[in-house]
Amino acid sequence: MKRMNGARILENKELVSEIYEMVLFSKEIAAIAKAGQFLNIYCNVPGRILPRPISISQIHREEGTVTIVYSVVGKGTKALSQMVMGEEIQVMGPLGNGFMIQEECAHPIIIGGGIGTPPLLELAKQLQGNVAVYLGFRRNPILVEAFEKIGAKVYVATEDGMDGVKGNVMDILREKNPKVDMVYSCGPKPMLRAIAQWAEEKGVKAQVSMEERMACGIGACVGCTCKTSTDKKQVMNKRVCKDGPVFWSNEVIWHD
Amino acid sequence: MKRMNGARILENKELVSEIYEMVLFSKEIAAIAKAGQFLNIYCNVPGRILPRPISISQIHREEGTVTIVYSVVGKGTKALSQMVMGEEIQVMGPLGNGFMIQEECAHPIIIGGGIGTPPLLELAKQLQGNVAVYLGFRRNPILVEAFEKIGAKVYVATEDGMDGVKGNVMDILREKNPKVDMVYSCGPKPMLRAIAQWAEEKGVKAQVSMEERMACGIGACVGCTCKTSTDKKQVMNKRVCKDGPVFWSNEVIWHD
Amino acid sequence: MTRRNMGVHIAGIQLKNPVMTASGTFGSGREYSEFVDLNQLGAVVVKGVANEPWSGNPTPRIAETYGGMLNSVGLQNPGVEAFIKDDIQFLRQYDTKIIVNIAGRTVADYCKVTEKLGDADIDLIELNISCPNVKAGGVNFGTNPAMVEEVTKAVKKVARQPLIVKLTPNVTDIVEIAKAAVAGGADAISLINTLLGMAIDIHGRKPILANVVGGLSGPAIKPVALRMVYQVANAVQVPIIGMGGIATGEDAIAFMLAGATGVAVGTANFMNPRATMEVLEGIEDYMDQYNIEDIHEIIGKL
Amino acid sequence: MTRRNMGVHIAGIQLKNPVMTASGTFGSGREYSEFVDLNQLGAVVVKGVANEPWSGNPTPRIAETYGGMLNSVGLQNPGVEAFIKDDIQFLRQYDTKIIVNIAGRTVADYCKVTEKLGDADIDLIELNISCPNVKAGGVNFGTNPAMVEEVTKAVKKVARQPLIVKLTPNVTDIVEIAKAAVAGGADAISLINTLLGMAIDIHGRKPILANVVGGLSGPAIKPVALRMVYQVANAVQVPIIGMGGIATGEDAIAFMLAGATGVAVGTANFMNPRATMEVLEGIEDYMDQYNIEDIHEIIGKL
Ligand SMILES: Cc1cc2nc3c(=O)[nH]c(=O)nc-3n(C[C@H](O)[C@H](O)[C@H](O)COP(=O)(O)OP(=O)(O)OC[C@H]3O[C@@H](n4cnc5c(N)ncnc54)[C@H](O)[C@@H]3O)c2cc1C
Ligand SMILES: Cc1cc2nc3c(=O)[nH]c(=O)nc-3n(C[C@H](O)[C@H](O)[C@H](O)COP(=O)(O)OP(=O)(O)OC[C@H]3O[C@@H](n4cnc5c(N)ncnc54)[C@H](O)[C@@H]3O)c2cc1C
Ligand SMILES: Cc1cc2nc3c(=O)[nH]c(=O)nc-3n(C[C@H](O)[C@H](O)[C@H](O)COP(=O)(O)O)c2cc1C
Ligand SMILES: Cc1cc2nc3c(=O)[nH]c(=O)nc-3n(C[C@H](O)[C@H](O)[C@H](O)COP(=O)(O)O)c2cc1C
Ligand code: FES
Ligand code: FES
Repeated sequence: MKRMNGARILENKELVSEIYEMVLFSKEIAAIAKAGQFLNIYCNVPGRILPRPISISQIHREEGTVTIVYSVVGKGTKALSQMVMGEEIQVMGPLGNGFMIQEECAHPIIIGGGIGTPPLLELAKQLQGNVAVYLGFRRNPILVEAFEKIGAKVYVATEDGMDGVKGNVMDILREKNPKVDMVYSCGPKPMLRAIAQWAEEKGVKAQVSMEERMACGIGACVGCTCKTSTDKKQVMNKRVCKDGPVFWSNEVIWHD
Repeated sequence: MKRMNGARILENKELVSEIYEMVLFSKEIAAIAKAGQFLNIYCNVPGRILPRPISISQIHREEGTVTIVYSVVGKGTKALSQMVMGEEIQVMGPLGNGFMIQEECAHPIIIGGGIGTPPLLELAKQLQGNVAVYLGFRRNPILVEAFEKIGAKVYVATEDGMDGVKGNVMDILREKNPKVDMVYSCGPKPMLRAIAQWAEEKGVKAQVSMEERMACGIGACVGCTCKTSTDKKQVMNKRVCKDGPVFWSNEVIWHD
Repeated sequence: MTRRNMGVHIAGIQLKNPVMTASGTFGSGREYSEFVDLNQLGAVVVKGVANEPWSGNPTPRIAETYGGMLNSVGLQNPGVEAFIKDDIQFLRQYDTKIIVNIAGRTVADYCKVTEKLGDADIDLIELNISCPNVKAGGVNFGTNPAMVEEVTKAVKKVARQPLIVKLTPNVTDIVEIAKAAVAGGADAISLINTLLGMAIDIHGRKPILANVVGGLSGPAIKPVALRMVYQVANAVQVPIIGMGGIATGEDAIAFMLAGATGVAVGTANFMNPRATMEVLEGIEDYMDQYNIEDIHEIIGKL
Repeated sequence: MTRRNMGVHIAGIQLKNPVMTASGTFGSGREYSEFVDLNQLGAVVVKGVANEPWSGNPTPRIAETYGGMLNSVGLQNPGVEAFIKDDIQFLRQYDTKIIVNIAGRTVADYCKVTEKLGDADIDLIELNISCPNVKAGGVNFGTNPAMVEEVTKAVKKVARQPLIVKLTPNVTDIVEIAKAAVAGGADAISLINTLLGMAIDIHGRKPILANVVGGLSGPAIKPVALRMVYQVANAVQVPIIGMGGIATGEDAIAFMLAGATGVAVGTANFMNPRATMEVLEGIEDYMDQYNIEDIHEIIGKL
């Protein structure tokens, strides 16, 4: 029977301004987690009752830990950032389906945008660095070295141009025009939409990891839907939490 | 301008089962507090917004501390009992009027019932132990030694008879029939009502410290009223928090 | 301990205990069956189903508020036929009662789904009247006593299972509405559904919900729910299923003291996937603490 | 910074900023003047006063709930004459507007207290219509459009100060009620008053409030209040004073975006005696953050 777990915080450090990396000790979760899945984290904030969905960024099965990387955007993530080593938090997970790793693809690429980058790190590890990684940030890139350490070639774009190329990740992609037979991506919806279009133009399949406001996180409330269609005719509301968060870019209906 | 203060917890220990004594460091409060006044304590409980009124049990002006003694009865006091040395809590106070110390009275007595006992300790100290103290408890007396240390003569009754006399405090009082020219009391309403009647019979004045469910604690919401009358005709709702908590027993209307 | 009697009757159906799930918060039981043993529940109330599939409202559909949440799911559902095909068999594996919550936009809609459920292996129907009546200019069925009585009567006529009517709290006089439902033939009353609310993203300067307004649920609404259960219990004879912010056994006891025969756990499932079990254990603890052998010693005993 | 314009007009009266106090939560200003500088407030709304002294309900009058509280003070007040004698002079020491909230049990009651305030040195009257109408069998004035229009019209006729009408949220259709108040001559609308609720002491097996039911206020009710402000702002032309759970500048901004010209801080005062000041500072911070020079760039700009 599944359950909520108490997970002990082994580390909680600021990577760049307002973005933290937290290492959680939970053998149960680490044992079964997959790249692209997420956790429901119960933050201890007065009056807040819902859990916060946060993606798994790294899995260390042997150590029994999972890592998350989160941006402080509101009360819940603020409270999370103030927790210290040794404290315990309630976590439910792993949730969702994660990426569908296509071993047969020789030229996979990863595209990450901002706080959508973390879940792609575990994916890159599982692809054994055999992947080109395109990352876009407003400013202050994160996890670039971590991707490089795996052996991946990393291209970075920032809006302010302080790091990497000035511009967005689609600019680099169009410029490099890489050979590609599978796209894995996570980031803000406009970026994912652009990727879907780019992939369609190139005739390549793309996986997109979507975000939506959630309540239950396990498929029961139907709060977090994403409009999809397999044959471009019959619309079907899939649940981001249970049927996703990763979808094929060509099943998502991007314009309502 | 008055304000809420952060008070540091210097000590928080269990006196008897489910009753705690907490020492708070707050120069501002210790400097001006009076016996019988109370504090509004903001407990950190999810979803709870109102402060908890708790009486001041001891004042140490030199050390800049005040002591409170509280019984764990619900979520707020439970949370309080789990706090540890060094933590800070938000406190408003001192509030209310406290006891009216009548220096000219040669034979004052103090009557306390259960968790109404603590505020009488500071009062006894200010009376310099020159007072007879009658305390009643269901079981597990508290603070008896503290009263004795001041030099007061202490009589204890417990319902289970394990400590002191078996019975209630009124039983001892009727038995001892002490010489008395001023009564100071605090405890459950039925006890205070009995004291009011006893005092009237003896023709002696009595001060009673009342309790009522509160919101603001400072007289603004009119939530905590106590029916009073000065001439036994015109009824007036006084505010326990602002006009009390200490009243003259003969101004309180005991039966509605 | 062994002699605790937790069984209650709702509209002639015997539940092994008063704890059920609130419609729309528990899917069709499948998802939470990974966290709790459905055999322990008095009943599972499934999400609202309509005659045809409904696609619901655009996202975002969820907003968090102090002590509560707003939803504007808009009763997305795959339609009653898909429900009958996909979910009943799953639920029947468990020793628990099945209550099907139904939605509609016209009286005829409600009747059609009720008829289709006629041969289905379910125990009770819960009529959700917090839906806009398209034939009456979109006025919510549940806000008008005459409409409440009309739709209840029509559904009751075709229903093969006993009928619970679930009321909306967004009304001036809940007692009048409850009486109308009973006059229409309701065998039991559920209350409350969500309070209409709104949340705003002050930085984006727009409502958080795509639908602008949504239904408020969770601990924040408990006092309103308790008040309505109390008022209605004192005004009608049929059993009441209480809900609105129930998260602990203590909350459930409060509703039962106020007059509820059954209690449903909704939003609390999101706060804690084992909430239903903790509510049940909490009720048992209370009964033990006060030596209560039969749950009926609590119901309405304020 | 120095160019921030925070001034708003409510019913022709200029307030230096939109922040005021909610009636009944701030006494007559005296108690909180020990914690905050009343000169900083746009207005002080004093506790409800009636024609004669009212003794209110028995205690307990207060119960805490998740994210909120219930009160059953029952409008205890010393009567309008005592108020005029004791409180106006105190408040007039400060550079803030005085709004007097009035209560009554009959239309004549309301008119009498309004007349007595005619010569008083106050700025605005706030008519609290969440009172039972004893001449109509105790039905709450504020729940019936015809009664709302009637009492507003009668009070407006005798009022020497501009008239705000404060609505109860315990109604099916708040827009209909607001329109009735405007039709009756309301110069502004306040909303919301408290939601009717209840709390139970499960160990004592009795209601916590001696009055059984009471008014729910605090952060828990904010979504309902925001929704009503938004609905009414889109339906009437008069300015709106929004309240219900406002505890921070962000809460206040949400109400103003929804259409409120003024914002009142109630229960939050009990949570933090400096709440009014923090709300004001929060509004200023938001204006600075987005380079907003005039508060009117926020009002209704959803
Ligand atoms: C599948 C999934 C994976 C995610 N992974 C990450 C991650 O790895 N790192 C990261 O920083 N963020 C991630 N997010 C976004 C993250 O959930 C929100 O930033 C977070 O919930 C905000 O909480 P808060 O209390 O700080 O903000 P508040 O604004 O105070 O939150 C209020 C409410 O809104 C919800 N909410 C607010 N923003 C979002 C959002 N963008 N998406 C979903 N719910 C939201 C919160 O859960 C909460 O219920 C993910 C979201 C989803 C759906
Ligand atoms: C002037 C005054 C002085 C007090 N001094 C002491 C003291 O020195 N030691 C002590 O142990 N207790 C004292 N009390 C009682 C104490 O305030 C309550 O026991 C406490 O508020 C309970 O909080 P809780 O969260 O644990 O209980 P809960 O039951 O969870 O509280 C729920 C709500 O009810 C209120 N409440 C519950 N019981 C009482 C009560 N008996 N009186 C007032 N409000 C109540 C709480 O403040 C809170 O708002 C005093 C009360 C008053 C009015
Ligand atoms: C996400 C969500 C979906 C809901 N869907 C339905 C529904 O389909 N039919 C219905 O009658 N009530 C529905 N409700 C209302 C709940 O069943 C319940 O009446 C309400 O949420 C109050 O209970 P709670 O505070 O325990 O959640 C829904 C509530 C939520 C939060
Ligand atoms: C203790 C208390 C007393 C109140 N008294 C009055 C009153 O006299 N007149 C009135 O119109 N509203 C009264 N109210 C309602 C408030 O003014 C306000 O409308 C309501 O509490 C919602 O705002 P809040 O959530 O910020 O408190 C009272 C509220 C409380 C909590
Ligand atoms: S969050 Fe409930 S279905 Fe996805
Ligand atoms: S608690 Fe508000 S007046 Fe006493």
